Amino acid sequence: ASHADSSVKLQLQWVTQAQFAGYYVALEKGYYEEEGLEVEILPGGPDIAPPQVLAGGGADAMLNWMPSALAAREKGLPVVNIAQPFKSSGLMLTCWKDTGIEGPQDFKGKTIGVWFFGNEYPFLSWMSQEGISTDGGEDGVTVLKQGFNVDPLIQRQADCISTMTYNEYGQVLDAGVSEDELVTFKYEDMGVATLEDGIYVLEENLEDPAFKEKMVKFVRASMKGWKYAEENPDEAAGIVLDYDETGAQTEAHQVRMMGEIAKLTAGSNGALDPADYQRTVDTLLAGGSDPVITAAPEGAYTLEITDEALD
Amino acid sequence: MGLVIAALVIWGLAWWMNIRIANGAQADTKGAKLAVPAIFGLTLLVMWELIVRGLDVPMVILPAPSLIVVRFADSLPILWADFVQTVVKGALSGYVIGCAAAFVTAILVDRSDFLRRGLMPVGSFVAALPIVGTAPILVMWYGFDWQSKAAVVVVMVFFPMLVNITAGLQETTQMQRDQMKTWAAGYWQSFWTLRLPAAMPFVFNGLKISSTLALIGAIVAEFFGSPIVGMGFRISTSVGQLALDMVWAEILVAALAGSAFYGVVALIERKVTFWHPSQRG
Amino acid sequence: MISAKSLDLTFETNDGPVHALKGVDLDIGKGEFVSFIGPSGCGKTTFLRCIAALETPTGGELTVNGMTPENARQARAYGYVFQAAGLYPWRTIAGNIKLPLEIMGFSKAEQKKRVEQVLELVDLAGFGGKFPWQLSGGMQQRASIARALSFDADILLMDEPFGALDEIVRDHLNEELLKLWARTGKTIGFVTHSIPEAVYLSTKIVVMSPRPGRITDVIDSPLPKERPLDIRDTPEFLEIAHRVREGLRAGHAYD
Amino acid sequence: MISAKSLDLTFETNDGPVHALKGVDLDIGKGEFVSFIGPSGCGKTTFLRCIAALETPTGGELTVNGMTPENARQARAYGYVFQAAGLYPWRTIAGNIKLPLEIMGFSKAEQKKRVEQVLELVDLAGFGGKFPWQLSGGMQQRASIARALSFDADILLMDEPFGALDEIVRDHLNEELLKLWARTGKTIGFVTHSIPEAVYLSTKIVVMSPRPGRITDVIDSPLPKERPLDIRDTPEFLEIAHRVREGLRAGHAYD
Amino acid sequence: MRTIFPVAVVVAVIVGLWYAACIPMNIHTAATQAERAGMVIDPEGAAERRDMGAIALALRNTGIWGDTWAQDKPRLPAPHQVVTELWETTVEKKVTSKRSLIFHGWVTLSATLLGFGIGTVAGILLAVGIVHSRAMDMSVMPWAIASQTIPILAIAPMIIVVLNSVGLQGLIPKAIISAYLSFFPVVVGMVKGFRSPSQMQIDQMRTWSASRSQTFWKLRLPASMPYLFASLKIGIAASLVGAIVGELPTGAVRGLGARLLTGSYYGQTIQIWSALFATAILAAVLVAAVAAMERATLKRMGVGR
Ligand SMILES: Nc1ncnc2c1ncn2[C@@H]1O[C@H](COP(=O)(O)OP(=O)(O)OP(=O)(O)O)[C@@H](O)[C@H]1O
Ligand SMILES: Nc1ncnc2c1ncn2[C@@H]1O[C@H](COP(=O)(O)OP(=O)(O)OP(=O)(O)O)[C@@H](O)[C@H]1O
Ligand SMILES: Cc1ncc(C[n+]2csc(CCO)c2C)c(N)n1
Ligand SMILES: [Mg+2]
Ligand SMILES: [Mg+2]
Repeated sequence: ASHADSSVKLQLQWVTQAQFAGYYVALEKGYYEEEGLEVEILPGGPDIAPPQVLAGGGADAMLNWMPSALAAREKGLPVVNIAQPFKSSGLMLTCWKDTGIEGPQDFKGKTIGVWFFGNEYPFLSWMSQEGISTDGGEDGVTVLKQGFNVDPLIQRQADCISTMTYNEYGQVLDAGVSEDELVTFKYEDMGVATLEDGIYVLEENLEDPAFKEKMVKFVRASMKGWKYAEENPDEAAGIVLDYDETGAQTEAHQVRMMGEIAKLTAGSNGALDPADYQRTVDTLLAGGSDPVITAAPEGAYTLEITDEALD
Repeated sequence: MGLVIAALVIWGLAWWMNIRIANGAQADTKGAKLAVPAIFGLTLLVMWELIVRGLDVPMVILPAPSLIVVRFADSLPILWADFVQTVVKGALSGYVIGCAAAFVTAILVDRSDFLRRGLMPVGSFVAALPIVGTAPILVMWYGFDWQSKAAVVVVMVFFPMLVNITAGLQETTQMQRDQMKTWAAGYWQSFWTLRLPAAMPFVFNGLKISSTLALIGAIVAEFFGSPIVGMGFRISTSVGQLALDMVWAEILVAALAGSAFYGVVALIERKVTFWHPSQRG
Repeated sequence: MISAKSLDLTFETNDGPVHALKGVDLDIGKGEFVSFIGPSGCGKTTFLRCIAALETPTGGELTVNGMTPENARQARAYGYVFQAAGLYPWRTIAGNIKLPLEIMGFSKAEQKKRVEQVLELVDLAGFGGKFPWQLSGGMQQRASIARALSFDADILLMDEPFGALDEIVRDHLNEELLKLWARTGKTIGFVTHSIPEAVYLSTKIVVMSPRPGRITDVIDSPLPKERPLDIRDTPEFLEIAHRVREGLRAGHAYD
Repeated sequence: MISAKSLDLTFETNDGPVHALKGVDLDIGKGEFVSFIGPSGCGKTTFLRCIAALETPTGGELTVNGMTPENARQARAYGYVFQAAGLYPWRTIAGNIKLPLEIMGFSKAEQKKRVEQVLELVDLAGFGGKFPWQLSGGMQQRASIARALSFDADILLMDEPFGALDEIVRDHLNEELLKLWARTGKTIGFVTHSIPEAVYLSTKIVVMSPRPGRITDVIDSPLPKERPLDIRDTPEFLEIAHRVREGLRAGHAYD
Repeated sequence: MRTIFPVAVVVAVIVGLWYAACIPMNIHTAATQAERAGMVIDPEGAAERRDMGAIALALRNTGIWGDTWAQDKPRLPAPHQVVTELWETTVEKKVTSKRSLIFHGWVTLSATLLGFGIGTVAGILLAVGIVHSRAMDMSVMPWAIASQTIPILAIAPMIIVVLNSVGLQGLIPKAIISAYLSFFPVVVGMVKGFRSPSQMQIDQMRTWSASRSQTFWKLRLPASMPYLFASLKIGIAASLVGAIVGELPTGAVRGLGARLLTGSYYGQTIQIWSALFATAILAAVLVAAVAAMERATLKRMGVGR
């Protein structure tokens, strides 16, 4: 396809919510327009694998978690990180306190809900670093593929579930659970944090200067959106709500989410910090018997776009 | 491009061959009846292979059949474990429970006209609830393991079975029922000796429809939460990992299992309803 | 044996009542062979069904063996042969004949004995293991008669049992039926559309006419009990046949 | 008109070949009314179907109007009436009769004219707008005959057209058919199971016998062309009937 | 009248059981919330109650039964909650509002109808081919059966991506998935229907030297009408399921399926249940519409009762 036109399609990795506020704000406030871009934001969902959409030509750029993107790269789909608006990870495990879990070693013999679909990699790395098997039994953890809500914890089908600081954790609290009934483990604190929500494109496209230029504009405008969202969380949440076509979101939830998201994007100007990248790769390579990636990837990110954009 | 043209040529050739066989003298032999669909299926596979290669379709979108077969052969233990979890534990148990429940309900409905008139419309309404909506609810109620999958299957097969069994039980002619009356037969006597055997073609029709429904139901339900084994689990995770060859290997298992399931039911049907004109051919 | 007094039967249908039977008086004695003949819709079947308690009269009186038809049915006082053979395709011929015996609770040994007996009687010995669809129409009809005979009721009710058969087979079965009747002394009620058949078989011919269904003529046959097929070419036979035909034509509307 | 010379037809079935016709020789002249009678399975239908080119003989020669049956079929040389009326329930009586005319490409006006003509001919004028299920069995059968007549073929082939009707209606239709034959002078091939019917209608009666299907007797009728129903009680009639019955019985296996 | 009363009774019984079921289903959360609001619950403390049977808990705390029917995110919503939500999202919302079920219903319906149209046409064409070509008959049928054993939810995302890569987006991919589910019952029914004329009727056509196409138009097609409508009724229900499944991998932004799914991400059970019921009602309406078409057509053909 030719990249001479001004259109950009962005594939999100989840449904419209404040997690993606920066892009919606940029769209709503006309930042993309100012750059001369026509941006279309494609919401995702549990049935959508953004790398696949990218490969099929359905989008120009995607948001993805780095473990999933690196795995796709090893599978022969060369995706490249061009920007990293999220500095830190919002992923955590939330457990019932009354199960007696105090540290990772207490997971043995417990049941833990994990998101799959490419998002299981951080968890698997973590467990292999802790030396805990994920095949169940006395000395291992029983893993469930959790759906995308917090029922398994509320219904006590699992002792711990994966939550995002900005979304599911809040839903647990909404369900009438108080914080002191819970124990949480942030991946960030456990030293196994991996990079989340980066912007990725296909390597071959980057060879086209026109495409590159488009991405520079796109990243610049997006970051402008992110910074605006950080400063005006309530307004950003309102914008997101306007773009949610399902009408399923509630204002209270989006406002809270925006507040938490702002904490994750705070440390980033959009440029990927190679140290963060290295930490992510190291974590993944430590992945034990069923490694996420087998070798350190080459050329999985480029700073060219952000260098130019943030000048 | 050459490969694509080759694909079309092969298609033409195979089709010509099939027409020859189907209209030839041997068309009614067992061999021909197997050969024709086999040739058709093989042609589809060859075309798929050639077109995927010819157009350079990325593996993460559509893998070639040869890659799928390799993946299949390499992953037999995983596929087997998934098969046991989904088909044996989830689909089969749900199928059995659902059919049995439908059978009992059919008898109740048969005995009470009031129940029939009240239950059937409500039942058809409930049957219209889409699985994507009911599966998450049932997973929430019955947990992550196969029990919730079985529950989804029960919900899916119950109504088609109920409809078919009730229709089947109506299948006797007035004359046959009168005949029973002239012998002063009781309800259960005429049920076991007349109405149930007469209902069998319908019952098997329902069993065949339900066999594919059961399989699909069990797989789809796993999309909404599962242990880390099962065909639905593998499919959804593998899509996320872009392991499309694995996805298709599982789909192959599903198609094989589904066709075999259907085939077994059809075989039993042949044995049980040997007397029905459609089986005497 | 069977006695009807001013029997009425009206069906309520959605376009008005249908008088299927009106003021039917008839007495059938033990051992008689009574044929019912009449145009389509005149109530032959309905009358037979009343006797069999498959239909409830809306007026008049009907007794069978001195009981109500319902009680007679419960007492398994009659065998009923329907127009179509109505054999169950999933049972062999023997299995079909055994069916009423199973339902009536005969012992296994008794069942076996009787099946063989009646198969013999209708000339089907050796065909017990075949399925109905493996037999010709005539054979199926004979099996159906055998089934009605198997439990040895005094009364045999037959509703156009030979309607679907060709003339030769029909002749043959007529002969057989007469022999059987002579041998067993059963009381037989027989519905037919064929005048020669009615005349050939019966001791009494009941001619009916429709709208409303009633009896227009009852003809006692002067023919001897012993009847070779050739009897049908005799003047007496033709005489009765003529009378029946006249009776019929009178009641018939040319659709 | 129709001429068969040592005609053979063998069906290959999965349990061996069935000789449906063997060495059949027959000539049917213009304007004749030929009945075929014989026990079930003797090949009556098969022979008629050969004439209609619905079946291909495996041996011998058959010409219809001097052509091969296939060509005669293409030339629409005959009308065929099947045992059941076989009217399409979704077409009115007129629509049913029109059907072959539409297929043969008659003009709309011509279609209309002919439909009215043949409806008149079979005494159904005024019933054209009714649907088949609104008519009695006899009327349906007449409509079916009207349909076979509508395109005015020289030959009319009828396979047990009255098999399903009761005796009185049948008598009536027999009379009508004779009248129609007299009026139109068509050549008619007629299959029946009923001896009186065959004798009453035909100028020539062909008696057949099964396994293998062959002609055992061809009887030319001495009866006059004008035949009231009463003719059936005359000695000539009974004489022929007797001869047919004997011929039939000879070839019949009692099953 | 003959059906309304029994249906009313059955519905009443179901609603009664449903209310009863809400109590044990929702009692744990109700207890926790009541306790938080200052009520005395027996036993005290959520941890204490956690492993307790729901029915036992319900029996010891009859005072909070009312709360089980009035929760925000219940495990099982009470019937009146679902009905209220249905009412609010259909009647009380503008149809253009994205919170209106009518709006979402329309999105799903348009994909359903398009898919149903494609599926029906494709199914009929395939059936025509099967009836007229022995080669097709022998080769296609087994594979058509096998195709139905493939879980559609698994391949739906791939269909979307593949179509996306050839530039098809929006309504069409959803309609194709919907067509995939509806074509099979149509094929099976129509093959049966086209073959329903008796040998005699076909012979009859031959005696008139009718061509294949004349036989098709004048005999096979009209004879297949009852079968057509029987399969259309199954097919349209299948289309609806297909359209909903197709909504999931298209970003689930609009439509009843999207409503179901996003409802489940945020644990909004009342919203899920009302979308579920809306779907079933839509299915019932569609099937009723086909049935009405059936009655009209058969009546015009003169074969209706
Ligand atoms: N269940 C019924 N409901 C309404 N009308 C009925 C019913 N059964 C029979 N009839 C009507 O009662 C009349 C007598 O019917 P019946 O079957 O006894 O006639 P039949 O003499 O046996 O005729 P056929 O020779 O055609 O068998 C007919 O007009 C028929 O339409
Ligand atoms: N398509 C066929 N395949 C095999 N055998 C056939 C076929 N059609 C007819 N036959 C056999 O050919 C023989 C003659 O059949 P045909 O239908 O001509 O008899 P028929 O004289 O018309 O009998 P009926 O009086 O019962 O109509 C029978 O034995 C029949 O079983
Ligand atoms: C298909 C798919 N499944 C799960 C995730 C994981 N994930 C990342 S962000 C997010 C939303 C949190 O509120 C979730 C669940 C994903 N990205 N894509
Ligand atoms: Mg009758
Ligand atoms: Mg015949």
